[in-house]
Amino acid sequence: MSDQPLVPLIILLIALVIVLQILRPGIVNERWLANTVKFSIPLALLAGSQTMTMLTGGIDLSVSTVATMAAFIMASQAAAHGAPVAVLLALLPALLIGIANGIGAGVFRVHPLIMTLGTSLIGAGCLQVYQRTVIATGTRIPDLFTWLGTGVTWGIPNALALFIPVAALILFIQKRTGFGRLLYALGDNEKAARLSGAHYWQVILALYVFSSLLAGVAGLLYVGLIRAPSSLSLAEPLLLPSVAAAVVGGTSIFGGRGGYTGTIVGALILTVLTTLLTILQMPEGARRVLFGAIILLVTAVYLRITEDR
Amino acid sequence: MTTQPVLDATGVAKNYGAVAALRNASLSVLPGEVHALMGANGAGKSTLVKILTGAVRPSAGDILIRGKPLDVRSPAQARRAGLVPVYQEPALIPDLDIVSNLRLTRTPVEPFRNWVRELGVPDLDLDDLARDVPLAILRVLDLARALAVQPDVLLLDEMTAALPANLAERVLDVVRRQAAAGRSVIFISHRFVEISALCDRATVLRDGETVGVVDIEPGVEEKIVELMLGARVDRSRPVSASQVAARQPGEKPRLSVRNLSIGTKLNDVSFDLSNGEVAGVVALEGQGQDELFGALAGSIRPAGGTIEVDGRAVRFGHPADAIQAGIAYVPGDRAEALLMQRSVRENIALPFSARLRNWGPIGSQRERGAVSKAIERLQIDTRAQGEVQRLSGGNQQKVTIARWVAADARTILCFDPTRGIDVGTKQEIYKLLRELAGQGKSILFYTSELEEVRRVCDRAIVIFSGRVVDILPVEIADEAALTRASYGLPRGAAADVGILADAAQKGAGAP
Amino acid sequence: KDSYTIGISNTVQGNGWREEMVCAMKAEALASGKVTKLNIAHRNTDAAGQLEDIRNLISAGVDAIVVNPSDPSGVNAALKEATDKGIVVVAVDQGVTEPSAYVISNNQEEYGYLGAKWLFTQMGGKGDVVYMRGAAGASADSDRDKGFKKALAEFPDVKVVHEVYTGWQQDQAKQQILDFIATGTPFNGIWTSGIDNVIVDALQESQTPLVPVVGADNAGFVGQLSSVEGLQGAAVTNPGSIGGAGVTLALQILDGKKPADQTVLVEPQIWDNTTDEGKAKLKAAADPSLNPEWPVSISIPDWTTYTKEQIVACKGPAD
Amino acid sequence: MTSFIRRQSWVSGLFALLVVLFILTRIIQPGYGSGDFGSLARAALPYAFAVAAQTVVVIAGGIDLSVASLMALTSVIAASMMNSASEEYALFVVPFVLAVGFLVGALNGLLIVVTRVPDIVVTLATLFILQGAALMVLEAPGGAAAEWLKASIVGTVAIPGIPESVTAWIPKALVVLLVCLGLVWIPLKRSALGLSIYAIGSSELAAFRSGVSVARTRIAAYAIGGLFGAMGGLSLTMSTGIGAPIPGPYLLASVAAVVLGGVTLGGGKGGLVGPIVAVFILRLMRTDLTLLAIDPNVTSIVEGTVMVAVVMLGAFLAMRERRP
Ligand SMILES: Nc1ncnc2c1ncn2[C@@H]1O[C@H](COP(=O)(O)OP(=O)(O)OP(=O)(O)O)[C@@H](O)[C@H]1O
Ligand SMILES: Nc1ncnc2c1ncn2[C@@H]1O[C@H](COP(=O)(O)OP(=O)(O)OP(=O)(O)O)[C@@H](O)[C@H]1O
Ligand SMILES: [Mg+2]
Ligand SMILES: [Mg+2]
Repeated sequence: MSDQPLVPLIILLIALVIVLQILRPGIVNERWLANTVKFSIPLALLAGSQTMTMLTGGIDLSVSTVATMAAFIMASQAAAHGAPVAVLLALLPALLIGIANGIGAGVFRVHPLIMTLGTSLIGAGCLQVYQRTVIATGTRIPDLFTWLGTGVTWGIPNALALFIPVAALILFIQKRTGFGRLLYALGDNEKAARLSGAHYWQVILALYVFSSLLAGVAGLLYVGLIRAPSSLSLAEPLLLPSVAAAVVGGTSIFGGRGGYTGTIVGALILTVLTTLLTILQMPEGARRVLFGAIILLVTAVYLRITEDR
Repeated sequence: MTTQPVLDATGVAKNYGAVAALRNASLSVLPGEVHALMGANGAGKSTLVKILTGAVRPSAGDILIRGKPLDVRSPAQARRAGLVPVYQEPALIPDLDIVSNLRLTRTPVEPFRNWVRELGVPDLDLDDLARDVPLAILRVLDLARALAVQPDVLLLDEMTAALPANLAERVLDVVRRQAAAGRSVIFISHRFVEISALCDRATVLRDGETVGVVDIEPGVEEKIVELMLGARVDRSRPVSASQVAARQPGEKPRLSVRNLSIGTKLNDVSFDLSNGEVAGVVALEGQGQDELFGALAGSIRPAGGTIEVDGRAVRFGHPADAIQAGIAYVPGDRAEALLMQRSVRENIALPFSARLRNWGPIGSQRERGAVSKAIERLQIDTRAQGEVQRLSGGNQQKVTIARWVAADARTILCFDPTRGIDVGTKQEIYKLLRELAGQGKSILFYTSELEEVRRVCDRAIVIFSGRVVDILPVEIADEAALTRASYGLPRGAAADVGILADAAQKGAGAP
Repeated sequence: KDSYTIGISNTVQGNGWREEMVCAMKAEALASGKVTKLNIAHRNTDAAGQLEDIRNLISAGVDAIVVNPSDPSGVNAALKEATDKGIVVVAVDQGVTEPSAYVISNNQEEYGYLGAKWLFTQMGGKGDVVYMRGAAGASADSDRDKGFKKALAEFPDVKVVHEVYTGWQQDQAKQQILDFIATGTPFNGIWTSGIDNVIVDALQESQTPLVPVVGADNAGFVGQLSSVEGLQGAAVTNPGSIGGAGVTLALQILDGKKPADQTVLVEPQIWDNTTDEGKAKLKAAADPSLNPEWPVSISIPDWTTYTKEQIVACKGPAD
Repeated sequence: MTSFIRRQSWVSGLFALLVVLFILTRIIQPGYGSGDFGSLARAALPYAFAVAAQTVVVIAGGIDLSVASLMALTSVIAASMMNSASEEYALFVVPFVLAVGFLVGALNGLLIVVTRVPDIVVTLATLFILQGAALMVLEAPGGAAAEWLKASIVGTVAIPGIPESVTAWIPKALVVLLVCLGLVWIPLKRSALGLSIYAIGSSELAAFRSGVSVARTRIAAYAIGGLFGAMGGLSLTMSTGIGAPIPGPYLLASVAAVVLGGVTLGGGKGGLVGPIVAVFILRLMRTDLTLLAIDPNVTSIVEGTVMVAVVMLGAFLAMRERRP
């Protein structure tokens, strides 16, 4: 028994690709596929954070800030300290923000939406202050991340070398570990989980730290892809789509339901949708209207199909 | 008998995907009668009530109200047609105070207040949030709210299941008077004493079908059981409770409670629970039993006193600590214990993953083994096992116990585990508890059905007003004695309370 | 008087250009030696939020306000309140319609025109151009569009094959151009509204033949113009140091030296890598140590007095 | 009972915090006077309406991510209709725009009810749709507002018989805010609909079984949210004199203020007073940060920290109270 039937989602994805191909014959080629996958991966990673936190009825609005921080810090430190140190330094704020989120949501029981919004404001402020100290130090993106972000081998994006293990890990955690069970359990009925011996704060703390580190890794990969190392809002545009990808993929924002496979397809759907709207030559206003309408339609149709089963 | 039925439902069916909750149910209720709706867990009683009151749309069926066909689309519409339900789950809005709850349903306040008093809750503050009101009182409020609008047909779904004896008795009284005033009541209960004391006729459901309508008369119970269970009928005698496990001399008690106190609710409570023993806890509503179980389960921190497990003093800061000490708690309200959207398997296996060191990979083989053994042992109906919320109330209840059978807990605190369970299943649970005790486990068992004490327990600990007022050996713990004790009366006082005693004297039947 | 307090209001945060602008304001305030305190309101907000900020600056009792207006007429009410109180108001980067305020601004229409004209000429006066705009609904974007359209009208054989809003977001722009490249539609040039280096990256990464690209004078793109083999391109200057010029203008007015005109326009320059003159300018301007999002034109002759060290240090008088 | 007290004490705590901030402001800037208070009220206006919109929806158990986009849309509609139109025409524009907000809100609710897609997703979708619609009305900021509308939030209210030193502290913007909110909220709170909104937020199933029409109530809650959102959009046009199609920072601000104001995300609890006070606290904090000439990059750290700290404190107090 799977938590969210994938077939209808995949059909929707294919339908979108077909529409795209009809509108712009020839666009669906190897290169386009590689691009689509490349751009879906960072989104899918951030949506992984959303999926995990949503399972407990939470949400993580700090992922985009964390990802941006990680990218910026790595790029600005790599020149001086070399890649390995830079990566460690880059993941440090991710860790700290994750811990803060976990303590706020798990110990003090602040609503995750507010908690992560707050830490994201704080993080963005810190990043602003930090960037002034490195205006003239130069930036460098380690070759590994450029290779991962932009490279394609035999038509297959190199980013998959990072993404497949990470996705497998997330899926394994969700489906096959005690921790994953507890995520669903807390999202479904916190009291019941407590009576079964689970410590809420432990699970939530671990969860938000994981979510934050995942976002940090997504940021490192993303800066390798976009190669805009000094942008202070690099991953900001991915925040709402990351929530949308998880939801379109069938994860309930109320907790207890959903899984990562759907989210991956959801991220692909959103990426294809963005392409579709870029390709359609129409006024920006109409394009946004269409984007919103399609998200709604996709989710509604998907919900209808899965409900009737 | 040519009276026209007030309510006449025929051919009612309801499918939830592949699960047929109802296949072909019919129900005909005459004016002024109390009509029992009976059936094993999952037979479809609640579903029928929901359909009759517009909470659920049927897949098929005809409903006639006073001879006229009616398509009930919403609870509001059913209400206008004179059908007012009290569902199995409380229907008050948790975050509204009681007055607002009344305003919401346009219930007149004065009649409501009178009914509440009538039903045995004298000191209700209408400004309390429903969230802060205990479950049993909530049920009473739900009923009073229904009564206050003077419904033609009152539908009570296991109204008495969560009530202590004293409140249940008042409810029966009130229902009886409703009927006397010419109104009809549909009454769902798994307690035969109540049925026989109250009802005129019974419609019996089995697997979503009406399998018979019988008049209630002395001796009809056997017939109903047969109809209810069909081939499943289980004639095993009540488990004898006399086989107290032989205790080794000098062995430390499994659980030893001394001078336990919690706020104003619990005072100086002391008792022991041995290995291999089932101890019953008997109390009226709100006498501190909730707090006692809470403290032993690690949910509430006691203000004073000690708890010893196997002779070692313990302090529980979290249910995990109690579980670590081998003490598991099965709450009375199954909604508190279950992950409603998750599978039966995950629900049962939940304690396996709770501890930090068990957060790693799950041993699927081992887990599947443990879970299916527990399912088998409790005979859980797993047709709808993908999500626990699709199981019937009784099967849900079983899952809450199965969890701790699978986890092999040494001590189980069962808070009213047979609430809303059919007779067949009850027998199974009695047997299970005795078996567990036979394996050396110890069980603390709170029950609101006094007759259960004799069937299952080795002793009865009676609590009144936060104190242990008596500990009765099972031999003398009959219903009359327990009732007296639970009102705080000394042993041997006159038997002038309790409808159960009444019913026993009068014999079943005539209301 | 040598001890002014200056208030600053800016409504876009986290964008290299705006950061440079704020740093230029700070550096100029410090270098001038006439400013004792800066009150800076710098956050992401809209016109209503900027009204709030300006009024807060009035409450704080500043002598002058230098504002990058989020809208030419949306903050007039607060600007009027300020000038009524005798506070000098200077709008930088974009103009305002409030007549009592002074304006020193980059000419955005000219920015659009200059780059587009160079590009169309480079394309030989015909062919298909990809038009990557800024953020829909932003006034700088619509001003640049006017200039772009003006140039387009002069080259009837140039067609816009693809017009898209990048939202001034690097990631969005990159995905958009890659998507477009994947369609296989031929194109002969790309005009960008300053999100430029990722476009060149995208062309290289997808092994698409390079076409002429117009961008802004951001450090990253300027570096590419001299280092990327076969790239023809031009950077149109849009100095963020206009903020420093705004401070200078405000101080001049405070000292009683009013300019002849309410509005001072700083005209953009174009540096292309196809002429020797342009190459020389690019070479002089290139600065690989600079944050790649920063415009390399970190000073404006006659208007700013700070050194490169000062603007990079980004320290104001009280820091 | 306990949670009732808790709720009230939270609101009074917020009031106390606001007073402390006022005193602090006077210390930082001794000249801070009635005029500056008027500025504060005007600055609070769009935020307050956004928060009111969010509050109604959150109490009903939902969330409205489209509130800022709706404000942008209503603002550009108002500004473009009033562009080079007569002063009197605005008398028609105002109710028209309010009706648009109401209908768009109702549409949000309707979509949620009909599609059964969760609120957060539907309003995320309408966030884009309304943004697009705003861009279709006005490509770039522009339009105009009637003078009397702009004037209606400038200055103070003169009440005969009350000395000017007092009325100077009653800015028109504050009066407009309180009247607009009060006219909708007070009757609503007393009506059956208001009760139903709390009911569906608290427990949808119980509400349904209590005979509440859940669908209709949800649509009504969103419609009222839309009405408040339109007021917010109008207030933007009134203060800036133009309409801007790009949404301002009102979405996150509204969610933050709702929570600071003691309304639980998830529904059923809280009121409107707390969130409105929270808006004033947040605005005044911004003023103080500007007055103090704090490094602007530090201000977002301060704002974030205060937000987190206050909410944590609230959570901590609630936790202590729950203990016997
Ligand atoms: N929402 C649902 N989805 C799927 N199956 C359901 C749903 N609700 C009820 N059922 C199924 O319908 C059957 C009848 O359930 P119902 O709750 O009516 O039983 P009941 O007679 O009230 O039992 P009990 O005495 O245990 O309360 C059960 O098999 C149950 O699993
Ligand atoms: N995945 C599983 N599948 C089946 N049974 C399990 C599983 N995990 C634990 N159990 C059983 O549940 C009970 C408690 O297990 P748990 O691992 O929590 O015990 P523990 O206190 O950690 O024991 P130990 O100290 O031996 O590790 C044991 O009876 C164990 O056999
Ligand atoms: Mg039932
Ligand atoms: Mg039941």
